Amino acid sequence: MKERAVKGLKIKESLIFERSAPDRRGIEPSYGAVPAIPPADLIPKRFLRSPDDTMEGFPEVSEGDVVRHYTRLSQWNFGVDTGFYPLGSCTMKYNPRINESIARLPGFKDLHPMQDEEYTQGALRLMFELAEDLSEITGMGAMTLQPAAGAQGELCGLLAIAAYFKERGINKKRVIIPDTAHGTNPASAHIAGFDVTPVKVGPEGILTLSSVLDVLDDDVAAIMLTNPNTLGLFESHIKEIADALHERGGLMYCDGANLNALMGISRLGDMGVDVIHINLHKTFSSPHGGGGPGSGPVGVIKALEPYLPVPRIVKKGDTFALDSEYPLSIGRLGAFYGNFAVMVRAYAYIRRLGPEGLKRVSETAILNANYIRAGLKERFELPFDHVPCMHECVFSDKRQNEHGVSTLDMAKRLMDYGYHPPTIYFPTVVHGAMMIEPTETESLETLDNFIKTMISIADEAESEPEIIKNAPHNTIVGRIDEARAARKPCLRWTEPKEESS
Amino acid sequence: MKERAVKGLKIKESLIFERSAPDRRGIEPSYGAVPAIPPADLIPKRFLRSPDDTMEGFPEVSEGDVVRHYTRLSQWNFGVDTGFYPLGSCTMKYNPRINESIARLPGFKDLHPMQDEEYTQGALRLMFELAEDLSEITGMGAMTLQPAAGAQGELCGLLAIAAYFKERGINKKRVIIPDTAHGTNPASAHIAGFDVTPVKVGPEGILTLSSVLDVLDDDVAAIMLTNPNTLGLFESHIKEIADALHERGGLMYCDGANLNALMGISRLGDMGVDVIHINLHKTFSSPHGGGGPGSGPVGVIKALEPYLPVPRIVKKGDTFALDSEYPLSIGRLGAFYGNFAVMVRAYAYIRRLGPEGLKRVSETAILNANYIRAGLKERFELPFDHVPCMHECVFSDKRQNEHGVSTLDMAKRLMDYGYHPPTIYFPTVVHGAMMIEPTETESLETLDNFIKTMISIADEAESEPEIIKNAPHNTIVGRIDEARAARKPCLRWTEPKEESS
Amino acid sequence: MPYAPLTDKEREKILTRIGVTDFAALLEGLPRWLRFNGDLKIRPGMSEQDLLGHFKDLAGSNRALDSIVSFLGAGAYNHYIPATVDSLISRSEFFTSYTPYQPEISQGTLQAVFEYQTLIAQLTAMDISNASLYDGASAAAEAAAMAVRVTKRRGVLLSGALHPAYRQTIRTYLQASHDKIQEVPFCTETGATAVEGVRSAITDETACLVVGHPNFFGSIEELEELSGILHERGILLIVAVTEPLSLALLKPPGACGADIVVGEGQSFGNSLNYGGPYFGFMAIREKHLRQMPGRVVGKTRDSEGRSAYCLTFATREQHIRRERATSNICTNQGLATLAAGIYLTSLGRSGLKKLARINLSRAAYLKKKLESVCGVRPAFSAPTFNEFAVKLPVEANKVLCALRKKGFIGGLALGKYYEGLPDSILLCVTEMNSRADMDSFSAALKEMLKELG
Amino acid sequence: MPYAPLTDKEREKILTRIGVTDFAALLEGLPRWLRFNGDLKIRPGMSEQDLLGHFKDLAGSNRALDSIVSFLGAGAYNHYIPATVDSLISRSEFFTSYTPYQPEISQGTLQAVFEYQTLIAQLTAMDISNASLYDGASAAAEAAAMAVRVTKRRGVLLSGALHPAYRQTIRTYLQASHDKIQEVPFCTETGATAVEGVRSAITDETACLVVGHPNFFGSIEELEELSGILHERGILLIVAVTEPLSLALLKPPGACGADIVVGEGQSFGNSLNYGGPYFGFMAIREKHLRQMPGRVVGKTRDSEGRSAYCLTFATREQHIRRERATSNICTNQGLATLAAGIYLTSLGRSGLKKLARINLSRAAYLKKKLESVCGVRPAFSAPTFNEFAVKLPVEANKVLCALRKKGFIGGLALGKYYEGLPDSILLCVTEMNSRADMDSFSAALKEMLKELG
Ligand SMILES: Cc1ncc(COP(=O)(O)O)c(C=O)c1O
Ligand SMILES: Cc1ncc(COP(=O)(O)O)c(C=O)c1O
Repeated sequence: MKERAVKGLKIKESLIFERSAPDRRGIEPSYGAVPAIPPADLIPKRFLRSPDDTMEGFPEVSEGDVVRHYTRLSQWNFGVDTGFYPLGSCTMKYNPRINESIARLPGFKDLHPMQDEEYTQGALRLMFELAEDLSEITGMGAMTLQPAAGAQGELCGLLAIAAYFKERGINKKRVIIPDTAHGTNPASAHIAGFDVTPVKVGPEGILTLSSVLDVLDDDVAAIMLTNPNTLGLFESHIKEIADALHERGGLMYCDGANLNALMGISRLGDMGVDVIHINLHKTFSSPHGGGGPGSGPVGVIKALEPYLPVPRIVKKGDTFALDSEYPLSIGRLGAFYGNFAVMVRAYAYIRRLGPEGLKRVSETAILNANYIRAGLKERFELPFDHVPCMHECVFSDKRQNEHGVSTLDMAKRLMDYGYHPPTIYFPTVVHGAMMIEPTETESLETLDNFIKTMISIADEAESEPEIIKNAPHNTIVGRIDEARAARKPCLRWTEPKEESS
Repeated sequence: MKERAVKGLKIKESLIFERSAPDRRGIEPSYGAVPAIPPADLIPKRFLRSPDDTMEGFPEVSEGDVVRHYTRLSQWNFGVDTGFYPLGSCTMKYNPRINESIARLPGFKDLHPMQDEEYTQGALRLMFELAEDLSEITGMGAMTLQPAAGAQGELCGLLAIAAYFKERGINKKRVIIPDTAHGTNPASAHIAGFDVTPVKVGPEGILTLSSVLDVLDDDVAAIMLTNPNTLGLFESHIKEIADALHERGGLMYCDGANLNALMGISRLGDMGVDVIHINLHKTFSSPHGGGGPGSGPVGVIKALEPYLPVPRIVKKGDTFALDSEYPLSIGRLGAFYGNFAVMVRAYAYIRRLGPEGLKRVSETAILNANYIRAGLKERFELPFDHVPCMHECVFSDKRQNEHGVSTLDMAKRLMDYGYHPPTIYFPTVVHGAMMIEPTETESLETLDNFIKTMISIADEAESEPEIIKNAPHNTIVGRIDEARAARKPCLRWTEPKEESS
Repeated sequence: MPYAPLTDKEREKILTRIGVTDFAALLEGLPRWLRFNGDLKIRPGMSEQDLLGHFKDLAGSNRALDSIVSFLGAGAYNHYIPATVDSLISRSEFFTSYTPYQPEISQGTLQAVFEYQTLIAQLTAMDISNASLYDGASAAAEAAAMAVRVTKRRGVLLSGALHPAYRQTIRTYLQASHDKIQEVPFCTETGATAVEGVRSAITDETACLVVGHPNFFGSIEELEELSGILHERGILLIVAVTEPLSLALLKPPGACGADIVVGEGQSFGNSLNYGGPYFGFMAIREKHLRQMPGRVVGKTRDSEGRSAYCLTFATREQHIRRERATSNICTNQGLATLAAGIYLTSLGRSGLKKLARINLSRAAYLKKKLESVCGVRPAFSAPTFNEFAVKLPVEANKVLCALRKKGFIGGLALGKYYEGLPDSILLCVTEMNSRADMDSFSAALKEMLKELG
Repeated sequence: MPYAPLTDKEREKILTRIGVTDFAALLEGLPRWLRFNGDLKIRPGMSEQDLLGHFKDLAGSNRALDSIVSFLGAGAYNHYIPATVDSLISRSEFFTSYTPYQPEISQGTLQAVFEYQTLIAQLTAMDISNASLYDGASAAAEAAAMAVRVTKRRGVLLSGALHPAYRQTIRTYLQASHDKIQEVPFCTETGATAVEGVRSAITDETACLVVGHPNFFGSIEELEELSGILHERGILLIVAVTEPLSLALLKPPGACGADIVVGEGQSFGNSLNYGGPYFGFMAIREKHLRQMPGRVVGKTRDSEGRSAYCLTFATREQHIRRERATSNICTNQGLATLAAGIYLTSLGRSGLKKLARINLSRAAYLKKKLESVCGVRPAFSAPTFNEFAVKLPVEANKVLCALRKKGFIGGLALGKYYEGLPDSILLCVTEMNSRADMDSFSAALKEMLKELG
């Protein structure tokens, strides 16, 4: 195959505010048959904007200008449809187009969250069945779909744990979190009122029982483990750790954001996990949207079910209902029931694939990650080389450092070859980490080309490091000065100031 | 505004056939509840493909690969949404997004052309009303929507003229066509069975009565005039020409593809025109789709109505019907009723704008074209400078020729600045024609920037002609060797041959 | 004003630059008597929201196939369109671009057309395809005209079992050039073109025979036999395919001796759209390239030797050759062929073959079901793909009308097109017809026939 | 297999490269007892066509606002969405990309967010906006937590007229950190927050007051008076806007002394979607930047001095600060804010202002109409925007249920949220409610009330 990055025409675009002209009309609504009443006849003037308020330069542009503006902006972006996007831990896989059509069916899209249940049976059934399937896939006893993303799922799960102990009058203040954990884990624990006790992963990149035992005591409410973890490794001691924790009365939280490697292969609920969250916008293929929306369902063991957020979706005979009568519930996480349209996409994904399909997905995700691992480990330092790695593998920039080339440099250089860089500098336990998650939707040719490219970057690092250190060269902007953004904050356009180009 | 062309990342893509791998599955349909019957049980083997027929390398790719493939291809293209597209005579204006939503309503999209009329009243009403509105806009007595594009409209109109004479037992064999006419005009005349008599436009770029009189005789069935013509000029003598023609028993055909400048300003039907065609994919804003589909309705005076193609849409009381009982009709132009979904878009466009809106469209189209004319005529030769020009203006490359720079060079150079080139080398009456049609949907800033760019190209032609002669520089491919394509024809991929990159 | 963004102030600026005082002054260059001074009598404009509402009402007063069980085919086929198709043709770089006259910024369209040409050639087993014609019927007309040019003969034979609208369109296109068009009968037993009829219609002036395949009755034609007869006399065989999905199952026309293969491409990823836009495809033998109508994309190189694509062989076309062009076509059906390319590659070889087998199996299922209904029998004996005709014991229109009341579009009455077939209907079965639909339809038909007779 | 294209042959190749014989061998690195050996008990997979059919059935068993006259608002608003919005967010470079961690190939998302931040700041008349939070309710919770950090006080006052779900969400978020949450009553006469109640609830430990504006009853709050009282004591005023369209009409909170403005952005170009995804916006004063939760995009330069955008101030965020972050939020509602940006710019200043006035006029029309119905009277006296409460002569639920049978969703019964308001309903009127709908609704209500009492 001959896919290959080149440079071509792009058009830079001013800010939309600079495309504005006074009185230029966009899409104007009409009064229709209802007479216009001057606002001041209805609302005292002190509450109103003055009629000639220019709203600080709020734009006035034509419909065509809007379309061209955002079309051009889009053309500066890289998406999964543009090319390979091995952003570790983010599971950037193909987003099925049919799910987009389904999510836009009027029966879903135009449904108001406050409508009476008799009018929303289809939506409630969908959510109920999705929760059932997620419970089966993860092996958990109950599931809420309300969290809007993984991090809110963590908060939800941890609040449930806190509520569980509170109801029992048990005071446990600590949550143990390995150093490989995603930053949301400690942040969520903090918001949930816990103190965080970090623990180091063992020499094999996974948590050992002994290191847990070192910090485990009765004050520990939970351990938050990520499985597979952010090194792409399966936490093989999870069951022993959970057992030890349970003995001390603690609960096991598992960050299931990396579920993509496990479907039909291993179930977190079968290994002593009490609470998990999963990311529908990763494993279940709903698109990331340049930063969301996501959805972070939380599964719990039966004993924790009473604490899940309200409302819950329940089945009564043949009909479905929203039930808020859970006195022990942690309450609400948002105004309504979470990111419903993301759930629609996730459920469509599950129904399209079925059990064999989901298993094939996870198998392929693992195969592809291991192919990358095998293909690159000769040239890149692989600090934790375990067979198999799961959904991803994490390399270090140690060898390239010898030539003055860092992970950041190589990440930028990959852009020149038409690839999105991997996740970099995370997890922090690996020096200059490059976290590569190919996912299952990529073809073998793509993996081969990527491996070849990485190797040629390794060659470049030795032979012409400057080309890497000055990368990227093919993008519409060169390497960006991120430090300056914080040093000289400019977080919005303002009217009088002339923008420098 | 700071729109500006730059170079950025694009990814070259192999042919889809080269992305294929044996047994790779795309979107597979399923048998469902109906049992699969081996084809050979139903159809004699001699009629069947052999089961292991590889279909000459017909591709086998994944769904994700298809999406990435076509997404990348799209990224090598320039559209109206990408930037200014002053392609003369093509009316490349903003294509309203709402029309796309409307054309996709299931009630339109899933309607079968053979359905009984009782089920298609909405579609028939739409076509009927669209034809009514187009008749009003052009001032014609009857309208057919069947032609699939302008050229088929021409054929339709000319066949109607031929039928008209035939029924009357009159033998007229010639059609007079000015040298500025679009190539489809003579080609259509030929297919319609006429001989073409070319005639030169006068010194002002429009047809004069005297030059017509030179070639007009009783053998002339029709004159095909384009108004506004392809020089962007209004054919001011059209009425006298039509009168003279009518006196000799001939009919006046007007190519109305440039109607964009006339709506609410001038009506072809009011100036002695007997037949016109218009292009919905130009004036009425349905997108050009990289080469169609279009729609080329034909309007005629009442006397020609009996010859229009069947079926015709008729109103009987409150209901609409398709009627094929027109014994004098020229027959059918295609299997069904033309490009219905294009008509839907055109009608949505008309209904959105109403009479004032359409008039404003034409006014603005004229204003914008004259602004370009005024802005460029100091630097580019304008062989026919008439005020006003209508929808477009046509420059020559004469002055730049002095520096060895041609229209082709400048066209390619415009790409480097982020513009689609104008139509070039047409009409042929202008040396190195550059036919610029800005349309009404562009903002003043865009016009200003374009004028500035053209002027800086004129500067470059004087100061550094090489940069123009080697243009384009910013596109993913350099200047293309079109001659080679015809010299060494390669019109398809074939299996064994290895493609050179 | 929507879609014309100049503000009043900007108009002033423009008028000043042009050097006139107002718009009326600018128009003074137009003869006063040719100006339109009234108001166009069309309905007033409306907001986008109201517009959508209005068109929803219009669409709602149709009853489309999304809400009714239908067995209509006859040249337009109700197939499932994968979501990839609309999603990708909606990329505005595709749908808001013009014909790729400027290849350097149109490589996307050009490569897609090159691929489309290849796909059509692969499916038909022909050498070369053009970039599209308007629809199947006009493609058939262009093919007949091309055969006249190639053979320099003026006689065109049309199979009586060719789609009636195709026959009419060919007549419309060729009537003016005084070509001699003659119809050859079909065999009332098999429903296929009568081979003997062809043999006896042939003269020294015969340029071509046009047959449908499968033909209007769904019957599979004996292409190899026909081409043998024709080629002996230097006559071209033009095969017109209304249901191109059949190409994935049947021995391709190119392998059966066809000289030109044309057809309707709608089945490949294009919605029914009440008849259009669809697209006509045309595949030919390489030796006839210079007589081919329509655009074609070829592979070439850029200034640095990199491979690239462009429109080529334009010297056949109207914009260069004017009245001596091979056709008057200019704008073709670009986006519809793009949809076809996406459709075909989304299914891929195995998907397409399977889909064809599903259509065949389902049609066979219904055929069998209907044959078991008392009084119903197959109208013809030739093998069929997804379309077939049956003979009813009563007048077809009566039955169809009654079926409509029960919520079924039971196919097409053939009497309108063939006087001799007042009792026959043409039915089509695709993957969109479920077993349940077919079962309930045949049950309804059974009941109805009992009532009616 | 859909979405996992490796063929069996390719699997073999990969296994060989990895150096294992089969997939089972590869899994041997996982403890046997932690593997799942059964089959997942979920329903079998289906083809894309069947999938769409199935989900159409599911969607069809809802009755959505596209097919019923509804006056529901209460935090989610039925507005017309211009076609530009879905068309542009469907550009796959937008919707298939991740959070723009790598700015060089994410300038599109980054500039769009920068513009979004500006639009929110302009609408609220605040200094700075973040890139979004999950929804209005969680944004209110984050704002309260932020006020606690800024003021280093732990008392949070909630207006009783703040949306009930917002109050609940704030409690959920803050419960664990033992902040003291107290509700202040609303004035039963005006339906606005009781200013005296606020005054008397304030203590030295009060960090902030959260009010809705317009509040849950649609009442416009006396923000300036409230901020005066609060600022005297160093307390932050948090204004929560559930219907942001009001910002185009009402004096912006930033001009009324608000310290943090949060709200629900759904009204701006996002479908109702049965409750999500929507997006929470947050606008703040510059001085509080370092305490702001969520992502923010800033302008900077590239290596050659060209202006460019990137995520910035990440040191507030979880991935750097871990447990000391200003929030745990990571994935936010990017695409929903993109929709908002497209929506807002498509309407533009004048379009948005006009739309707000249309909403106001239509709501006033219905309000007046209902007041003329015997027994119905306004529940509160404060001015309102597009939402208002009325008191009925009978139990609200009974009326709403009867109205549903006549094809109307007549608003929301307030009794579920306020014991004291069993007879009141909350109605919302937007540009989606036509005069005809309102006329027939009030006629139906009139008739019904006659019947019921
Ligand atoms: C391992 C892990 N946990 C948690 C999260 C947080 O999920 P979200 O971004 O949906 O809040 C992520 C996301 O990047 C993750 O990779
Ligand atoms: C003046 C004129 N006439 C006729 C045509 C032919 O129209 P179409 O391309 O729709 O066949 C065109 C299109 O380019 C044109 O510009």
